[in-house]
Amino acid sequence: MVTVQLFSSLSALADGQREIKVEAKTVGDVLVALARAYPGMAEKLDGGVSVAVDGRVIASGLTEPVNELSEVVILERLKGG
Amino acid sequence: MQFHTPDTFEEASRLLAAETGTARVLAGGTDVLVQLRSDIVVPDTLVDIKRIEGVKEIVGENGGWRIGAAVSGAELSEHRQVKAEWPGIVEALDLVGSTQIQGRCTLTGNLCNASPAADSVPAMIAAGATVSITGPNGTREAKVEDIPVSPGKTSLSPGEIVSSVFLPARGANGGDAYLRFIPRTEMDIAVVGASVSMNVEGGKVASARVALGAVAPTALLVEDAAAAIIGTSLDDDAMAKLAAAASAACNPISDKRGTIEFRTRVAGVLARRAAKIAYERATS
Amino acid sequence: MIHVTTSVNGDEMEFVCDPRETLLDALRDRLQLTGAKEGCGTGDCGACSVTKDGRLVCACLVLAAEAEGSEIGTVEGIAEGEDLHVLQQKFLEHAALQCGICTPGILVATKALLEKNPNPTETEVRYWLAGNLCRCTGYDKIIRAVMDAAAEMREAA
Amino acid sequence: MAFDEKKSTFDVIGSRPLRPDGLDKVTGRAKFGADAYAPGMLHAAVVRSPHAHARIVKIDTSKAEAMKGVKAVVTRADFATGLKGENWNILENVMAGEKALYDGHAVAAVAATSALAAKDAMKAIEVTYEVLPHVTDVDEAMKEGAPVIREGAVSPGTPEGMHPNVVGYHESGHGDVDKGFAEADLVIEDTFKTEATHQGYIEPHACLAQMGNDGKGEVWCCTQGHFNVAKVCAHLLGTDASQIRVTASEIGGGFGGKTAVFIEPVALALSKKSNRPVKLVMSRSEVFRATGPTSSTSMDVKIGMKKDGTITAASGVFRLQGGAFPGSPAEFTAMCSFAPYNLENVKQIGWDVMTNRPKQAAYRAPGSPMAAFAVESVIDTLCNELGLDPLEVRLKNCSKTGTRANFGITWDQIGLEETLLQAQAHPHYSAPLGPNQGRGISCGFWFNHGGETAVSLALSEDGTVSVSVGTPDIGGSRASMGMMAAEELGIPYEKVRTTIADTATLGYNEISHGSRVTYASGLATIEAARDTIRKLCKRAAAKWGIDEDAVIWEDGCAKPSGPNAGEFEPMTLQQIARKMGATGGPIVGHYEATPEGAGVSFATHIVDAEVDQETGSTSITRYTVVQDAGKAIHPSYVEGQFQGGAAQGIGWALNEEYIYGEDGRLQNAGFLDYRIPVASDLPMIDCVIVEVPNPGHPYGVRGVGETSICPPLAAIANAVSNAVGIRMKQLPMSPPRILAALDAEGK
Repeated sequence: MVTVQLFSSLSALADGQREIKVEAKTVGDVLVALARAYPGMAEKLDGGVSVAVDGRVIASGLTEPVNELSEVVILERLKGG
Repeated sequence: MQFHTPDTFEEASRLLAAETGTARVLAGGTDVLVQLRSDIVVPDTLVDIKRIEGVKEIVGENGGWRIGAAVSGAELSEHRQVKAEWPGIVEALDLVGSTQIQGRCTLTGNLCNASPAADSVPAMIAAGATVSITGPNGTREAKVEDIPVSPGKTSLSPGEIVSSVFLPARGANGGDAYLRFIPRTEMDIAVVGASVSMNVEGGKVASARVALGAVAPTALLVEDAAAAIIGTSLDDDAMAKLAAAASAACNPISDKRGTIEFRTRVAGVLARRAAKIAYERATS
Repeated sequence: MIHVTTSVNGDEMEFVCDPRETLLDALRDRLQLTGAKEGCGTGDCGACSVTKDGRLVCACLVLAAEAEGSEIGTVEGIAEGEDLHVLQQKFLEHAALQCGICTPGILVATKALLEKNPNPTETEVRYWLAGNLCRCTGYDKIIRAVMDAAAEMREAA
Repeated sequence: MAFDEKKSTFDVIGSRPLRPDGLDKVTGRAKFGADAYAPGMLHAAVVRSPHAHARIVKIDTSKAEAMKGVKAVVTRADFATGLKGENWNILENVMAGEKALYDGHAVAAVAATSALAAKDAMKAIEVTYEVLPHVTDVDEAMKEGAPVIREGAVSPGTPEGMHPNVVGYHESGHGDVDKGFAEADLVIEDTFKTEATHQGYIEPHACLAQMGNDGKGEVWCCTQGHFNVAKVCAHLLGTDASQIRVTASEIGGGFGGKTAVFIEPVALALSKKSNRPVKLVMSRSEVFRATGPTSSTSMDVKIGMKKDGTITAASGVFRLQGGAFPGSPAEFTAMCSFAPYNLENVKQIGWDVMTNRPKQAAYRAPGSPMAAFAVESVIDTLCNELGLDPLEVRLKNCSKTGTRANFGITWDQIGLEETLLQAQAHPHYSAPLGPNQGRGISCGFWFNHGGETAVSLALSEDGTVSVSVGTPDIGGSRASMGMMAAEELGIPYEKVRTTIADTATLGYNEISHGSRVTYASGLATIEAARDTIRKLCKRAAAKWGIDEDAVIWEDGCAKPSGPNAGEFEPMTLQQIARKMGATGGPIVGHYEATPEGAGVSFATHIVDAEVDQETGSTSITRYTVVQDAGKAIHPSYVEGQFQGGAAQGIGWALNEEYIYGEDGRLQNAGFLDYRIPVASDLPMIDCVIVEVPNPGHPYGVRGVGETSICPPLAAIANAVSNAVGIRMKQLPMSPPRILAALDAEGK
């Protein structure tokens, strides 16, 4: 299981939980698992989020591997100027 | 829009008088073109006066200087004698816009655009400058301070056109200065402008004129401010009275460039600073 | 429409224009000289800087009709054939441009400065160029390029 | 692709060659957005709302359509229907639907045979409005009873019971801030406000577009992301992205503002209707009124500190208005706020709020500079009150490799501490100050970004190389790409030409944003070069009759990889290229991926300001930027980014602001009264390039474009506050505001 940290507006859609454990081998798996467990999150996840894995911010890639030791943090979708 | 390039002021005057819609005079165009392109004023008739003989000339007259209506800021700055005698006026016009604007802008245009914030107008008023006007009924002279009547409006009648500015004889031990406040170091419209011109005798101010810009609907000649320094050597007390008189004369608005409080306060500061420079120029 | 005959970078040119058109409009749309840029149209940015009869002006604040009988100088006339002007070379060497939109105006303006004052101080350069906005560079490398070009031109003179 | 430990010495990287587009740009030949012309071309003009908020009752185009030279008029009815989400937002912004949502909102557009004819026709289009109440201030817009911009725009997860203008919420942090504040010797809490600023690029938006009724279109435009333009235009016009080919012109500045799409769909719609090419160029006032400024903000920050300078807790609430649409960077403001600090107890909240202003667009590290202003001001107040050196305090508390960030992640290799140490060692930090002068410092942070990237690299027979990238060059990136290709291939920089490819000739590239270009397109260029090298080695192996694994690439030559591989004369790139037609055909290397290793970037700035206490006028007398670039590819362009960010920050701090009247109309839509710094306003800007490699790039490159604007607002506010002895809590610190603050304190 991978522990995923959520930011607030996502956690509001996950019954207020700030950390959720999901089965996942990649960043893509994490997002699919979250949307399956909490369908209310799907729209927000579809709209775009970024995932930080062990301190690296994965802006959009779904193939980045994760494991049970990974630090996985969901962030708002990154963009810049 | 009709575009004309008359050869004489009389012809220019006739063209302007004949227009029943909106007519404008084009000299440097640095206000006229901005207004045209921003759809603020799209004239039906535009009269370019630059082909009139003498409009680009600076001529000595009765100890003073007659400056043609199309003399640009850059040309005025390059005139050593005018700059030596009336540095405040030359610097005031030089503050208008960028180097590029200097290549085109004129004292006459700055006056006739009738902006309360026009930099050269307080300086001309402090100097006691006059203008020559050609109109349907011939020519006349007028004081600079009598030309603007409200923002964007002048006392010129339809068909009247300013042909030149006359700067009077400087007199012995004279000096002038103009200072303005802007948020940046360049390129802004004055938030406050202050000009002081004086003649000094025996270390004391013998005569003086103080004028302010951007603090009322038109540039102001502030006689109380001048009275505060006449007869003094600009001691602290006189300077405080000058600043107070200048601030008291203000009747500004709050807008995107400054507040009433700011303009009122800084008018006094700048009047003081300008007086000091004018005094140094008069006595050096 | 008004018929205008003028000289641009030493070449005689003619065009017809609406009386409302500016010199900048005519240079760009009538003569296809697009080196001068329109950044503001109100004389505040200097991107359209050209010389008119030797004077630095904003082409956006000159009517096209006023060009009749004038001599206009634009950025396209600064290099001589394939030889760059010292200023152009120094702007490249000092990386004095990022996006390059202000560069034509700044080159025309600084060339006019150095013709008038071959040995300007940094402050003089900064005030001369105050009407040429650059949003990319913070002006640092532009000022260095101008000072370096001025020094080299003085040595060559 | 990870940092390449073996690559420690460079031949080309770190040198300062001339940029490939330089000659065109100093001779006036370079073609920017407005410099394109097409036979039969029409000119377009856009009708814009003069009201901040109004129902569009009727648009009568009949008079305009009857005018000489008018060929097409379009309104919202000429665009796609049924769009959702951000596509709907973009369309609504490009062309108003039922309501005009801000002063300057596009309502209709016309194309005619000349620019003047188009302008005259534009004025003849009669729009009937029903004026509605408006709101432009972020705090006012959140209040009960504030005019509702639009119902139903609220993002999922936003707390209930808020005003419908409150459309997004972010909260993150860790620890227990109440416990932390209780442990502090001094807690300071303050409220700060910043005004909206504009990116202020000198080139107005411009495009030339052509589209037929077969749905095929061509667009030439100045944009930071031409692939995105194609995608958005396809959505808004109801056609396919691949049918619209977009070519990026030279771009006259963007800074985030040209990541958004405004005029291209309008020009295409007019072209489709008139069956003629249409050129659409914004005026400067249109740029200010209708393209993206930043958000304005209202922020509360509370920080607790011990007497020794240890920060015990920090919390912040950041309210951002993003104009008439959701999407202000409130979450970035929140996340960036305390990023420079290693905090046990931290909590940050961001609110996204709609107002009757233009849709905000990204501006260089969107959201971060404002956060730094609030946070670093409070830290400075704490330092002053506790008598501590502000740089020592920052060193004591700074984020380091392996510490936990305020928004949850554990920092990978970062260089904040190095920037602080180098700032401390810089002569500027210890130089004496003159009368009426103050010194300020600040740290700043930006994430940086990777994103979808495709690069192709083709060899010519003469051994030269053409690199095609898909990220518009907004600050000299073609030079950097050329340098990276030359470095890898072992050939001179002059033998590489880098071009920005159009959307039909390269895979999808994300916008040039997020400081991603030198990182992501650079990485892709390196990978494309390595792909090319593999192909070159294969050709050499075939000629030598050895295994391709036995060939290595060194010093621009294929060589046998050791004595076991056999004895062969090395073959240069040129030698292989000359025969490539006969040895297997053209050699092209390429790379398509989404690089995800964009390393974050930190900076520390030092600034001296002098304040005229009689007029409130501030001048910046000295400025030093210290920033971590990871690895500087072309140091001149790295310095250029540092200097440009600092200069924009100076403008933001001192004079730039959107000024709205009571009527909700923008009062300063021009460079006269929107006061960006001019040459005489600024000092030289010293740069110190720190190089702590980014583990996610083969050379260690970090994006540098955005972080440079994060510290200046705060550093200048600290300098001014120290100069006048009063904490300045509102930007810009314009002279009337400084004089009023001095008055209020009786100074």
